[in-house]
Amino acid sequence: MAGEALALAAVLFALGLVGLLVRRNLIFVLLSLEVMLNAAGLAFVAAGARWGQPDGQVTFLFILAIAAAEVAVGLALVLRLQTAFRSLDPDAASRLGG
Amino acid sequence: MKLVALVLVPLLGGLLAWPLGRRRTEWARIAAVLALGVDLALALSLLGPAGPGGWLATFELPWIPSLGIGLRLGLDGLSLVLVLLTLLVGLLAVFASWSEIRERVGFFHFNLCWVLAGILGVFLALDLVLFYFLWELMLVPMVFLIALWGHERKTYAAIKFFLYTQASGLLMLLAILGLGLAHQRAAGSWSFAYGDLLGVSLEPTLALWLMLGFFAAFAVKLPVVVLHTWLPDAHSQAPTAGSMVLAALLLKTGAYGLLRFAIPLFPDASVRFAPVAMVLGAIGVIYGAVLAFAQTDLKRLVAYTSVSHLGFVLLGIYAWTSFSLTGTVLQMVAHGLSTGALFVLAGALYERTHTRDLERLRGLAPVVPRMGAAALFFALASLGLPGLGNFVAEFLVLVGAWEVRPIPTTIAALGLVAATLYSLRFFQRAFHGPAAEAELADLRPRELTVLGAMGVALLWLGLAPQPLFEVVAPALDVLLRTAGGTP
Amino acid sequence: MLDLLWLVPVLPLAGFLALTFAGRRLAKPAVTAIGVGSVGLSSLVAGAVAAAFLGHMPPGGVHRQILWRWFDVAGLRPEISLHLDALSLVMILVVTGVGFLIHLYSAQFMEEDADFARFFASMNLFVAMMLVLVLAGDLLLLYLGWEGVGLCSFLLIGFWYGEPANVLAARKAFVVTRVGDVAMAIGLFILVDRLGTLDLQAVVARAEAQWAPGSAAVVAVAALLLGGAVGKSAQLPLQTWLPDAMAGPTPVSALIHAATMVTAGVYLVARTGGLFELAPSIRTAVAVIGTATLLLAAGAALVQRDIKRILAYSTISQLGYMFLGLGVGSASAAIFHLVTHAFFKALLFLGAGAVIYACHHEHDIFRLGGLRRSLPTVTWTFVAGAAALAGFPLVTAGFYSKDLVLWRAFAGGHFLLWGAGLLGAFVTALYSFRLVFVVFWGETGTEAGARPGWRMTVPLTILAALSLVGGWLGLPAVLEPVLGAAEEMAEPHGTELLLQVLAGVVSLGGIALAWALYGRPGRHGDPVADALGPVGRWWRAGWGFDALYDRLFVRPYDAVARALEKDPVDRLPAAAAGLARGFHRALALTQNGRLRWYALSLAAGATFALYLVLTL
Amino acid sequence: MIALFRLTARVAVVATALAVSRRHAVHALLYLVVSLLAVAFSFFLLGAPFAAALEVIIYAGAIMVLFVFVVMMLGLGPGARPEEPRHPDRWLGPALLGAVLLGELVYVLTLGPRSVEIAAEVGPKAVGTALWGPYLLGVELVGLLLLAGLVGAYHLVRRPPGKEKT
Repeated sequence: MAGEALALAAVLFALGLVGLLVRRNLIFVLLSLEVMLNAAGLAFVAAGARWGQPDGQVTFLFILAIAAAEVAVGLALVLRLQTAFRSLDPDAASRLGG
Repeated sequence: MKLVALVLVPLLGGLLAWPLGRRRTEWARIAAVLALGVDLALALSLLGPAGPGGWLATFELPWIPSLGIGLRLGLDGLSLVLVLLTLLVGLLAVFASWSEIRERVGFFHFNLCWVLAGILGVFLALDLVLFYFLWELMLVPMVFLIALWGHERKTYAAIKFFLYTQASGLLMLLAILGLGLAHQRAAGSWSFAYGDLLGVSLEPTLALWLMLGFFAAFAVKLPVVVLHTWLPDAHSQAPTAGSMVLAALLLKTGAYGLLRFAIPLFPDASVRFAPVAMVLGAIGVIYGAVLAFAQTDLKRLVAYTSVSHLGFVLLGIYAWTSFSLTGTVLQMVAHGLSTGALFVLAGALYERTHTRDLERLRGLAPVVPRMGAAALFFALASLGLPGLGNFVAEFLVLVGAWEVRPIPTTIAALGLVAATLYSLRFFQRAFHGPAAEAELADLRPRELTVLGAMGVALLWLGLAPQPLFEVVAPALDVLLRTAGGTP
Repeated sequence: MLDLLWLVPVLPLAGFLALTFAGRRLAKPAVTAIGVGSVGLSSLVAGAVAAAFLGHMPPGGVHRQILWRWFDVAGLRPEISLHLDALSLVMILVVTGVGFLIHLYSAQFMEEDADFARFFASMNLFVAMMLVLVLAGDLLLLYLGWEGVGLCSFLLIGFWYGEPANVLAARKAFVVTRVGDVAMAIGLFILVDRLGTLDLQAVVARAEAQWAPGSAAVVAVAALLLGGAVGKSAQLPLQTWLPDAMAGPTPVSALIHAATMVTAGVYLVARTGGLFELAPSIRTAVAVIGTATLLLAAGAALVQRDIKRILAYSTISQLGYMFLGLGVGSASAAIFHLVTHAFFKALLFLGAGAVIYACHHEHDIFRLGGLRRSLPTVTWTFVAGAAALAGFPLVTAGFYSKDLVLWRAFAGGHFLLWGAGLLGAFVTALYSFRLVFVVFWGETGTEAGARPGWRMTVPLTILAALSLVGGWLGLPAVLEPVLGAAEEMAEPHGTELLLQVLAGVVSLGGIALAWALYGRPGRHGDPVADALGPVGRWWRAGWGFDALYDRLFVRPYDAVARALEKDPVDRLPAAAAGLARGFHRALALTQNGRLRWYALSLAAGATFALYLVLTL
Repeated sequence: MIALFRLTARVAVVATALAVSRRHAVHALLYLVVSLLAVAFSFFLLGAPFAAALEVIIYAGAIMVLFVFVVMMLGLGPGARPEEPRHPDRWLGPALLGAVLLGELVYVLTLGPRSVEIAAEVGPKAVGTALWGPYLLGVELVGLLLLAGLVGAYHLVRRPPGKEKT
């Protein structure tokens, strides 16, 4: 059972990663990030459930908080980016040339 | 106690010159001259009969007793000769830069004094950790001298010099630690004293590697061909005083290191390594001479002559005979004087013509006859004309090396022809040919004094070097006995 | 009186020092006084020393004066010492005597030159160094003088350094002789290594005690010393520098490149004769080199047009005779020829100098001519010198000395060498009188301008007298105690007489042929050179040695030097730096500011890490 | 009730896949809400009701609202033209998936909690005890992080002085 929950977490994580890599729109990038964080949280909760311990849920709470803070800052950045570059493509902002 | 003072006086002189130079530039110069003069008197007072082991004076104070590290200093004839050379060239360097250096004069003399102090320390240190410390001490101010007061590519040259010496110095540090560890294993206690480490018996392979660690550091400084490429850049970019100190003194620390540490500490490994080193020396003689011939930058040319001349030193050191070691010491002194003088001349020419390009210098002899005569004199010294110090030195080195290995010696002897080619090319390019039309000032009295002192010293070394040999002989005898006879 | 020996080299040295440090502030008469006077005084002292030496021969025929010990390392104790025996006595008399006459001559010849003081300073230094060379009691001190004269030769060839060709000639002379010097230095290394000394007497004594005749060490030493001698005396294969050395002022050519320095090689071989006796193969090589050189140089002299180059090749050729004498074991004959050659060749050079001086620096003999009428003194002294060079029988010194060399070759059984020497003598007579007839007879070419004054004619006259009567000096008898008597003559006296007659006939034949070709009025061009055609051009170019060496050594060295100029070893650290920079570039490429690229690499890295965790 | 979990998992996967692949941001957000709800349901099935509640409240509630606000402020991205909200293409998918979840919920509520759980329940009390016990420092840090996020977000979106209009 816990194994299936972990499999679900892995699939969700992978979907999030693919979204992160494939999408050009910054909104979708953040969205995919949320999916990945969520998948990670799922994995923790499943592990906690497997052992009947609260630690998994505690960690999920932390992830939740981190996700919230990240989304707040990330979306603020998206707004700035839009005003500065008139685009949501993060590559448009790549000035760090190699 | 005198030995400590010998190192401390220039350090203090430097500390004094810095703030004084901010008020009046002359004060910084005078402070440096006074410090070095006092030091020279101090060094001369140490002349005397050698004590047991060839030492004229020793000093010992614990520093980090738990690791067997101490402030151990010792002075024998070899050190004394080099100390005297250091102070003499140092004084002349201050005089030579009197009109050349106009910016940050105080800081310049601070650096100069500290380099000299580091070099003096290297010639005196008898504790390997202390030796390493002083070895690094002389590096940093030298880098400043090049990087702050140098010519057009000064930063490049300074960084190259720093990287070469630093990297090779770290290899030496590893070898020092390895040797200390070996001593700890054998004797049960830590010690980095020269005397204690002399007797450590090592497994042959380990000894070879440790020896190579020392050799790397000294070979870069000497320089041995392949590791020499920092030298033309550093020499040609440094200000006159910097070039003088580099050529006349810093290179000698490499030779001194080989004589004092690399060979006596690892006699057997050195015997195995000697053929390679002698061939490298012979190659260096020829390679440096050919490259000197090809250069168009006056200071680069002189720099490559150093590579050539120090090839003789390497050859002589690894021949390890009485003749060759005596010749080596004389070569160190004579090369210091002749090359130092050539750098003074190059600096004087640059000050007047603002070029070091031999293609653009021409026919100067009628314009500046005194400078022409001086250039001829030192060019002849550099090509090994009998009657000047370099000849006796090269003759003794080659005689000594001939007994051991005739073939590299023959190759090195051919370097004398190559030396003729580059010396004459340098002299004739700059001073002969259709007369230049420029109006240039001839050598001023101060420059004449500096060059005259060097010239007289070279003549003395060429015609009656015996007093010098007598100072050095006991020390060399001890070294020869420590590391066995001819390898 | 003998104790004043040290003054002989020191006086010119003092002159050099005075002229170097104060010469620019002195007036010309003062410079002349110092420059000529120091050598004059030195020759007077040398004369007094000679009188004392011959009047009261010291024991063993050797007087030694130790000035100071040079150094003392591991048993090697070379000394700054003067060694006076018959050989060095003859040499110092020649050096100071001829030297003084040439200095006197130069006082007028160089009068107009701006660098008058520098000229005399260099000349004085040369005389001092030459005296050190011939008086040295130690091979190392000899080497000092040896290099010292080389230096002065360099300075004086390049005296007019405004002309690039002169500068190159000076450098060439120094470098080519230095090649020989290095060989000699290696010879000294072997001597120190094996015999532990460089003292002249000790070296020969120990060599005889230690080395079997023909053993490898002694052969090597003799060969290497010969290398030095060959370089200094411009013998094959190092002869190429001497013709170019004529770029110097003519008195320099007379003093350095005819009378004294170039004979140093002969002196060295004579001085270390003991070693050469132990190495018979090398001694034969000396004779062969000498013979080959004398023929080659005589051929080259025959077709030259430049008056000084003719004399230069002639000098090389005459030095070949001296080497032949040394090689057949008769050092005394060689030294005898050295002395007479010093007289007549110095005379010829000074005479040529007078011609050049008078005719506005015209060197081409075919543009000169008929000078007999305008320059009578020069003409007759020159004829005396040329006759001595050609070996005009009975009345010239050259006849006696050259004949002695040839006779010793014949008596030693070296018939081939003797024959070659005789052929050389014929060519010598031909080219020397070709010179005389073209320059002094025939139609007037360039008009003579300035007339030489007494300071030029007096030395010419004295040298002419010496060239004529010098043959009766009986030098070989003086020298034989030092150099070893020649072996007992196997041939009866009659043969010697016959050969003398033959040599005289050959010489006269050469002169007659020269008259037939060049002396008669109505001559056009240069019959000998025309007859020889391309061979003549080849000979004129010194048998192509310069071109050959240019291909073999000069250009390759230049090419190597140019190829190495930027120091290929420097590529090594530059390569390391380049590698680091390339690595940096590659890494910097990943730092491109593209967010998704970062994410991708992060993901790839994480996947890779996961893969490692799972598989390892 | 393993079958129930599997069904939930499928809903989550499908919803997520559609969420990351939609062209339109609002549609994607709708699918994402479904996905989050599905995950919340699976938390519940895993015996973590507290986590499930937080998932719904914070993720599906607060964070998604934030997204929606931003999407609105940006003018709806590529498909900025006014849209027909009742067009079935747009709401049918999420509605279907949501219906599946609703069905599951009803089923579970009617059956009663005991029989549904797959793992032993770890209740809010245990979580709270752990939070205020060993993880106290973590809680403090998270608090600071949220504060930093707040300040950062405020600072970033604040218009630079002098620039009145975008």
